Amino acid sequence: MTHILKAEQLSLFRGERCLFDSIGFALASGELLLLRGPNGSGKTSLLRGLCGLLEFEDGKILWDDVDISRDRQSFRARFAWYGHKTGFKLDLTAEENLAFESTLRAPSGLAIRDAIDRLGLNRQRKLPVRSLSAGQQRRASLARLLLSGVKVWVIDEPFTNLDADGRALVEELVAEHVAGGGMAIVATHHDMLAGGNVKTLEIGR
Amino acid sequence: MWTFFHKLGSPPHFYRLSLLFSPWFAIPGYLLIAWGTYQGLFVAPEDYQQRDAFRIIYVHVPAAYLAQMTYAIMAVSAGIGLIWRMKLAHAVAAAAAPIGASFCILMLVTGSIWGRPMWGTWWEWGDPRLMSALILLFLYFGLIAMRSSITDTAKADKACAILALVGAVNLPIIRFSVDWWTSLHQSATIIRKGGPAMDAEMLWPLLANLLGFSLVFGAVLLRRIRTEVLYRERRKRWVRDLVLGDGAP
Amino acid sequence: MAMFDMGDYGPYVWTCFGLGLAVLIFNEWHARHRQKRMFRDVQVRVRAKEGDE
Amino acid sequence: MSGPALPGLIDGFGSIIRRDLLLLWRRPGDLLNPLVFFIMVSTLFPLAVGPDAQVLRNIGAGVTWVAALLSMLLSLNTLFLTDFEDGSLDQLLLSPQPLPLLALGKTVAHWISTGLPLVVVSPLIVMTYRLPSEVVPVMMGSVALGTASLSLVGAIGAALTVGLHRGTTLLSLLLLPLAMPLLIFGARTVSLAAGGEPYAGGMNLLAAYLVGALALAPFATAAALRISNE
Repeated sequence: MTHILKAEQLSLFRGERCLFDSIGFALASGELLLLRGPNGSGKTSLLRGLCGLLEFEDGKILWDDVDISRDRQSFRARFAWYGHKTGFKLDLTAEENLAFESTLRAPSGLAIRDAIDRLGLNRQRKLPVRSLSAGQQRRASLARLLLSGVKVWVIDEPFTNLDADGRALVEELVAEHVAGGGMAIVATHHDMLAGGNVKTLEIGR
Repeated sequence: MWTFFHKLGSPPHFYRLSLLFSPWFAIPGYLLIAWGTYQGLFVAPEDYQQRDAFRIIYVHVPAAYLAQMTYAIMAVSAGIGLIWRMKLAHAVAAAAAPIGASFCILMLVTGSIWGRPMWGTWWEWGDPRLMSALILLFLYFGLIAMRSSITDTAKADKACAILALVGAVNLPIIRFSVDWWTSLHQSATIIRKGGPAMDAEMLWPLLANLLGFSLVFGAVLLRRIRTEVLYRERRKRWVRDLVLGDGAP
Repeated sequence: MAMFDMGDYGPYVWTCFGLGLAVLIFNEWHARHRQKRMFRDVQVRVRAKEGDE
Repeated sequence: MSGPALPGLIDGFGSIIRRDLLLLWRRPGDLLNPLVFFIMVSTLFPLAVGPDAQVLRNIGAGVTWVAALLSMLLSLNTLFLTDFEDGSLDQLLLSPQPLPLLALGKTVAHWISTGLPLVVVSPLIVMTYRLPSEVVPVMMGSVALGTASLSLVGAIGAALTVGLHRGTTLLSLLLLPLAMPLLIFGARTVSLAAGGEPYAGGMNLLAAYLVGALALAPFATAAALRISNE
């Protein structure tokens, strides 16, 4: 079944600066939203707001035309957040980190081992995250998206610290997710093509 | 009723209304204080026990009353702000804190000055009222520090609201704990401070000052709220018209 | 004079009333002061914004 | 609308405790710091007030509680800070699990890692400060109850100040007044017991405070976390 995520009239101020004012978009299952804008235009804030990590000054978000502020708790279960910070404990192994998170979320996605294999981190599986390279850490935290098996991926600058095939991997994963009837919202400067059904939202000009 | 509150909740409406009402708080307030203080100082007969020292209560009691009243106001408006997301309520809480702190200090200082001739010491650790007043002052300081250390207004509002509520829950416990503490080791015998047992010439000035202080407090609070509202609404059209028009504060 | 002396309690009593007055004045003054500053502050901000448009 | 089926609440609660304890296991230094601090502070007092046995006996209870309060306070500011810095706090806030439960979980882990060690070493004070040895159970019991409440109330402050500039100073400014009832109850209970007087009242008060804190604090902590992580 296809879902629709709508955002209407979102606006956010940080202290004096107006990051964005009354922006909106509509996104259906199987679509990818590319979020573009110069640095400091509030891309990250917008994404965090969509996940419910911060409150917008104004505007509302609708899931299948139901205002999410009615039931944030269950709405959160539909979002996976992949930001600048890995969200991993450096002293635990990637496997342990992911195992912990899968006890919080409904483990409806891939199994941990498969996800780690998929990201080509099988050899580093037993190492504490601290000893992984920045790129490997980013990869590892991608696994979170695969595990969660949630509808909407919210991804902030996925390509930083990633090498060529790392980027290719991200593109591939997103494309698969979208093709599989998921949604993805990605803030990036690069171009991404997910089977053509790509929307673009420009903010902060 | 609800619509009235809703209207009151709209900042521009509140701003206009408070401008209208402020004088009706300030003028009678100051008059009452003037009368009460004069009566208290020169007319009221001296207390049979504390002699003339009892006259301090005409400052001390209103200060004590307001110091606690302000915290109550703050906690309630903080709750309203959190639950109904009413911006104005947060503005009230923000405006109230410094005033409350000032009265709390006044209450402590006058209390300890009163204690000097009564107990022969500036500070009686054994007196539960002084102790819980001191802790109340600490709570005020905490709130003010909290607000000043968060730059984003909306965030500071919510954080301070939570802190104010936590403090409100703790205040009775603190009060109780201090009482319990002093009840266990023999505290200095506290001479009764006024109370309903006073005769009329003593009581009326006190009531006058209580009311007067409260009214003046109301006026100052309204002014501070207006200041807060002005800042919080600075992007809105009505503020723009206000500041560009002749409307001086 | 006895009225101000108050049987040796004078100093205490008068300091208390003095402090009370001081606090009242301070509150009034500080509120007005902040209000004036804020008003000018907002004025400047608004003017600046008008300038942009 | 209903999200996908959740794992049981207890799973989330238990797993966050397990994670934090595992982290502690990986770097046991964090376990030692508050402990060492506690012992150091309690050795400062005899140096300051002199070795007179009578004096020490009188201040023993107070010293224990001041030291315990301070060392809890020091450990509290890191309670959510690391999660905030490495971004795992984001993931906690986004998890469909009820946040108060997770906050409670972290608080429990914090108590196990800081409060419990203090309980274990508190008899040292009884011995070194010449308190009658019958006091030991009272001392341990009161410290256990008190530090647990401190963890709960402290978590609120830690959540409010996480990621704030100069958070530690602010944290102590916020928490010390709130902690005073515990200080009073705890110290008074111990010194009553030391004086051979009935102390049950104090214990009950400590227990009552703990129950109240258990019921309310996690919700305040959760709300504070959402705000400070914006």
